[in-house]
Amino acid sequence: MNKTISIDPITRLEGHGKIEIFLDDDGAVKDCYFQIPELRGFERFVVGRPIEELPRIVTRICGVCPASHHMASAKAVDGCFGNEVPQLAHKLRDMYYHAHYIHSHIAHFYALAAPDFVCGPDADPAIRNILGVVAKVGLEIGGQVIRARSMAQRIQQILGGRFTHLVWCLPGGVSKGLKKEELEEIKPMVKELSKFADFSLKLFHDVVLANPTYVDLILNGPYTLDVQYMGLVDENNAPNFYDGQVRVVDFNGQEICKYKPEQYAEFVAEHVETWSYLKFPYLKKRGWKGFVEGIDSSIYCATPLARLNVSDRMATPRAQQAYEEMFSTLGGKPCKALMGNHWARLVEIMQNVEMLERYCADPEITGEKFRVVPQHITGEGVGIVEAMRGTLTHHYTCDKNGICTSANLIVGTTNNNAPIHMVTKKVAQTLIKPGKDPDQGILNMIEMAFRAFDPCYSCATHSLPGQMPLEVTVYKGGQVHWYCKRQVE
Amino acid sequence: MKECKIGVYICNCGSNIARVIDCEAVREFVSHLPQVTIARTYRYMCSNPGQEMIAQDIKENGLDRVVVAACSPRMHERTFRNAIQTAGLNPYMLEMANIREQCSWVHKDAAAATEKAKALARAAVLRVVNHEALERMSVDMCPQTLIIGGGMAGMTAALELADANQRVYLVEKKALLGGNLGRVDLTAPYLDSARDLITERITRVRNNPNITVMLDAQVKELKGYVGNFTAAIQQNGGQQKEAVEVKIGNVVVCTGYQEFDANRITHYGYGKLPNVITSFEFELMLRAGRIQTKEGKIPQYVAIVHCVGSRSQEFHGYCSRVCCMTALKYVHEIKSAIPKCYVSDLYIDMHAFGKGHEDFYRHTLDVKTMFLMYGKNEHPVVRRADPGDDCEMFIEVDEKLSGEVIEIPADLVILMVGMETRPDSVDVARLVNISQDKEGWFIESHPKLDPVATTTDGIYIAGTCAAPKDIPDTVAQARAASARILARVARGKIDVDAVFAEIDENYCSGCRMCNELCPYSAIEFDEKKKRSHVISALCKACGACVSSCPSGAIKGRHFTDRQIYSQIEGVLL
Amino acid sequence: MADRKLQIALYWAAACGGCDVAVLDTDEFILEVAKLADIRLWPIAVDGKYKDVENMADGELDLTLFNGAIRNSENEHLAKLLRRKSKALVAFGSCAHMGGIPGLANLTNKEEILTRAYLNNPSIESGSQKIPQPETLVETGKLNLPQFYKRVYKLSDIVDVDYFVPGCPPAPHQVKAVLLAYVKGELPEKGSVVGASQLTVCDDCKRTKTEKKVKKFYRPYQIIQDPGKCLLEQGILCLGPATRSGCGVRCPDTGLGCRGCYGPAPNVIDQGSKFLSALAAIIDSKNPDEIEKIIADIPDFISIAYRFGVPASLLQRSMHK
Amino acid sequence: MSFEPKIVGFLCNWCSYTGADLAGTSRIQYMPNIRIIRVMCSARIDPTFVMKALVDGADGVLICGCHPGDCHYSEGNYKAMRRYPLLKKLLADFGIEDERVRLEWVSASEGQRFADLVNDMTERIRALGPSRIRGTLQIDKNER
Repeated sequence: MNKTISIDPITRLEGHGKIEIFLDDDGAVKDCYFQIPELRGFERFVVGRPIEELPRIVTRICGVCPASHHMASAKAVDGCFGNEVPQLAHKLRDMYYHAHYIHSHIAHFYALAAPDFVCGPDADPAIRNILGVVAKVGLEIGGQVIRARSMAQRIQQILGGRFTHLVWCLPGGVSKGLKKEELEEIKPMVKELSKFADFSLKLFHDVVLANPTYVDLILNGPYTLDVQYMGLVDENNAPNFYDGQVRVVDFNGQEICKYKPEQYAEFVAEHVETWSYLKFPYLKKRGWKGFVEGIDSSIYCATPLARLNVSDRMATPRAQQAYEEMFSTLGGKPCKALMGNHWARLVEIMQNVEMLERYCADPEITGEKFRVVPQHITGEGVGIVEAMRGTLTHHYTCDKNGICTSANLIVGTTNNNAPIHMVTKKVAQTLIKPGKDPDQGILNMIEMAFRAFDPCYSCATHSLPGQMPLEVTVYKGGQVHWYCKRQVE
Repeated sequence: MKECKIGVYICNCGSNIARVIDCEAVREFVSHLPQVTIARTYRYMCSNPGQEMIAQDIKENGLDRVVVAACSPRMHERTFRNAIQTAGLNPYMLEMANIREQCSWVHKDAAAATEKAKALARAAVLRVVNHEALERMSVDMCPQTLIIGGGMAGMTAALELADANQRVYLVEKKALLGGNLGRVDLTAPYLDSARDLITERITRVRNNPNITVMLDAQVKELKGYVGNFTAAIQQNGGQQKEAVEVKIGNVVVCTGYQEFDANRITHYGYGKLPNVITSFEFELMLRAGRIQTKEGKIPQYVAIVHCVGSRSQEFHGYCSRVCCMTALKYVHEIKSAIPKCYVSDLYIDMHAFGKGHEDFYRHTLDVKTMFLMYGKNEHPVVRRADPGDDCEMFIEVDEKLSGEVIEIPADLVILMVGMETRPDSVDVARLVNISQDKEGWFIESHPKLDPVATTTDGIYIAGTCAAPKDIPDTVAQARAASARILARVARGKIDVDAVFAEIDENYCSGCRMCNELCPYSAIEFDEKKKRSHVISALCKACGACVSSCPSGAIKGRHFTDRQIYSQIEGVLL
Repeated sequence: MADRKLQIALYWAAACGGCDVAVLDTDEFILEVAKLADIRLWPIAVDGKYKDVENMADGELDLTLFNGAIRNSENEHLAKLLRRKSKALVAFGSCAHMGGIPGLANLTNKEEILTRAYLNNPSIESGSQKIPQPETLVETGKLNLPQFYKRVYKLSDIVDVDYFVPGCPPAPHQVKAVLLAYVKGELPEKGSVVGASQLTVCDDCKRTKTEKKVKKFYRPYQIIQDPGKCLLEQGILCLGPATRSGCGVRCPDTGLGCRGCYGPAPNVIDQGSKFLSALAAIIDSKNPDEIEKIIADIPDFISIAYRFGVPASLLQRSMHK
Repeated sequence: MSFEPKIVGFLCNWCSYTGADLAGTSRIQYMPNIRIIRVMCSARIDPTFVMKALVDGADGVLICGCHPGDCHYSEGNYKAMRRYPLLKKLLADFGIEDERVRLEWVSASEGQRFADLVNDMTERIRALGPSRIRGTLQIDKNER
């Protein structure tokens, strides 16, 4: 009689995720499934809509990273109109997007990652949360974190009118420009954020790198996968979140491919399993080989660390510094240690901040030519941006009246669906041994595994007391044999 | 759901309804509907006993709403409203179900008709639940009156009002009073002087302190509503004065007519043949006291042609009503001035319907006149005579009575030009917001029962601006209009129908969607409050704004959304 | 309520998480909430398990903010469960209130959605015929997925709802107001819409409005809008006049027309048809052909008029077979 | 027994409703499937009424007003005229058959025309079959 461990709910993309662990009679992990139980059908119901409305519809795919969908969509729509977009519009969009990154990464690092390191992975769950972090590092810093996040939100609002579910981008550019006085309001906030970026890296040094147990956990924990990496890079192979080409390298650092957005379908395909509503993307040219690791595996991940793994350098000096330091500390590039993602986020924040500084200094940024009236409908476009949680692809076609005739979406987190499924199983197998029933610590270890991906469906990871709701029930002969669940205060 | 007590009354209308519809079954059906306290059938609900039965039920059973399933509300709604009002109910607590015109009279299938009657009755019951007691508003009636046009109609109306001691503003476009009648010599059928009639009017108008005469003036703008209009009057004259604003309660439009332009007809040679003239040109001769040709000769032959521009397909289809008698009047005047002159009169039909007109026609026959009848949509042709002929022109006419084509001599040809509307009548109509028929004449609110009122309350029409007519009819209309106004002025206040649209400012966001929609400009926008507002007295309850208000802030009294929704549910349940 | 902390739950069904982010966007206030109330369930932010909820006594929760539409059997199950456990159930955000963006799925159908997602799609593994199933047998056991329904429902189609908080997402200041009102025990009448005004967006919109007559409609990209002037008067579709205010005029201020996420005004039962009624009335033409031409410039009117509320409209879904 | 459509008619008071009354006074016979609701002007007819009628079980909706140019309120019927094509567009998007909703001009003197109209529409809708709209929600719930 098999035992089943259900972890439900854990996460969400467009709903909740759950983990089903099957044990054999000895209590060894026989199998483990990671399921996404929800679908909303955007790819179908945007068909028939005016193409220019899509950027303001698809934001509702995710309220946590709406700007990523808005930007990818806007670029796909640009394509449908022959890409008649003024340079200034691209600059403004990029500027907005950097602010969006900062807000998201701050939330993730402090609310999710910090508790594990600042308080410790085996600390009492009740205090292992952002409030615990605040208690440890002091209210003043806690306040700074909240202020920094809301400043990042405010910058977005000034630029694009709103932060959650913006409506700003349309064919031919953006609906409003940046006024001089608005720029003046932004500048001091960028200054503060710049300090905050330094502070965050310093905090990581002091609390994490200073602590050998953490370094060991990062480097030698069960948190590694032998899969490939994907990310968007500029012409110098430095990370670019809003624009560029998609680069894929294997875990030895060899480039597998590099493609333009409009070529995505030649390089990426999606596998379907009947037990999850979420598809499993893989490298098309290699073909679907199942959930396997290895240098020829067609499975890849697209995360902050993956982005840095596929890059040759950062786009800005201070970020470059942090980048070099990170890889030297983590034993070179590419780095397989999933926990490295937390550090990678801080490196990215640095580039985001420096880019914002550049735009603030750019005399053209407050210009008037942020929009043109496009003259031609060419009918097809692919937009790719780097969502915080992975490479995001929107592909649309429309008829001559600009009515959407088809849409295909490969969402950031979806890229990591297979890796997460795999790492969860891996961790479960490592930790749950015959005769050794799972406990609190194990639950959090499993949790940490995919928390490293910051999967968008685990919005739980943007959590207040930074912990995922988890419970494990072990059944033996239909009877509850062992039950463990997290308390909440 | 609010508690109410409804009485439902199903009328047999003798056998008109009962023959097809099983009224008893309908009664049985509605009597089980919620809130229905009592349901009865009766032979003739509109009869006195019928109405009394309803009134009695209201008193005895404390009914607060009544449904009458009978004929069309257009027939008896008023009757039953009065009936329930006498029993102390607000008249708007009534709803009618039209089971006669729209059911028993149009369907033979008794079963189907009965089912439909049930549905209509149920709809009325559900609707009446949502009815609200409505109070008619009354507003002050400004006693002053504006009269547009200083002809016979205008002056008569003015005098009628002024003699009753009311202030009148008489606005005339031209520099002098009198209108078209001022251009006429004698009048038919008694041959007394038009000049005397007009001069008498003018002097009295001039001397009446209650009448402000504004010559050379035009009404530029009319704002407001019955009892409370404001008119802006522009007096041209020498130096440009800006418009004068006057407050008035009512307006009488007496803008008259213009004569048909004979140049539009070629076959009479008007404009080419010097001695072909119009009736008005002939009036000038008469008033000058000398009938002669252009060459100054005394004419030996005079021909009069009727229906010039009237009663024809290509020009005006209608009869101008005064030309026939005027033509006969000319015969008399010519004969008395030039006894041995041969006068021939070419007509289609001799219209002599007025008082004394037939006698007048007979006398004319006595004074040796040649009457020739030509056919409708045919026409006599005038040509110049050859040198050596003893006349200027010949007229060829296909004479109906003899059936022969006859040629008659003429030194002078008089064209009896008909009446048509003035070119600026369109502007007048727009100014006072009244409608025109296809010929351009102003439309009365009812051609028989309400001939001087219009669809816009407080605006009256009199004289030839409504249609061609003679002096007695014109005077009668002018006095009728004045009488209507005096009656209202005497009451001091006027009731405005309780059914109108109103805007709930708590829900109006000032989007101004409705502002352009009102045909009566009843919606004004308050720039300070940023809210729109309906001037109820101006509103005619069409409901255009109600259905167009995107925030549902406008309520159409007695036709509210809820009332109509419940009706929809009722007919479909 | 002073003696005892408020017991609250926040839950998402078919939603994007934006409503929860809106709660987080109350910034420091969120810490206040933590003081005032025990958050018993909030998948985005705190621990708490379905089982905990199942173990609660009926009515144990004072307040549940439910966001998201009802798209599948799990959504419905949780809606019913939380209804039972809560004294007050709030439809929070456009999806729970009216069906929201996921409600656009009611213009198509289940089969087409599944076909597009898993079969007929340029990036699907070639030859794949798999569609996710409610039940899958794997050698080690059985895996279940919730049932994907034929159409989307708004929360009040499934359970009795006490209050509605509109918006996609609700504006943070509105969220604050609602929570504070509740904490203070200032409960509005059951069924009322809270966290929004009874006026429409135009009331807050600073653009100048005059009398309206429209001869030509433009799509947003076809015209450079005048930021000072009412969008509709420029021929740009804006649902502002037919939409409750409370959002802070987010979209028109950005230069784009309102799409109605705050739902219809208080006296209106169908947002789209009411907007139609108003919009058509201001078309400046009396000629049927010209009118046809003018409205031909409005593409896919249904998704403009009912962007956030197909399931809340009178007709609720497309009747196409 | 054959399917008997339910048709709701929204008629303006001054022309169309009077025209329908005239059909009565002239004893012109027509099919009993129509249920008339009187409004003062076709401009009052809110598209919401039409949808409500369909949802409440109407198989067809007939909207009648004065002929263009003859409106008692001078231009109300033009407002109806403007709404109609957009409403049809919307109903089509909702998958509702074209024949179910119709706008016609009927003057106070056109009793015969009104009768013919009702007969024609009744026939068309009888041929079309019953509307599937009524009780959508309940049906959907029963078969998720």
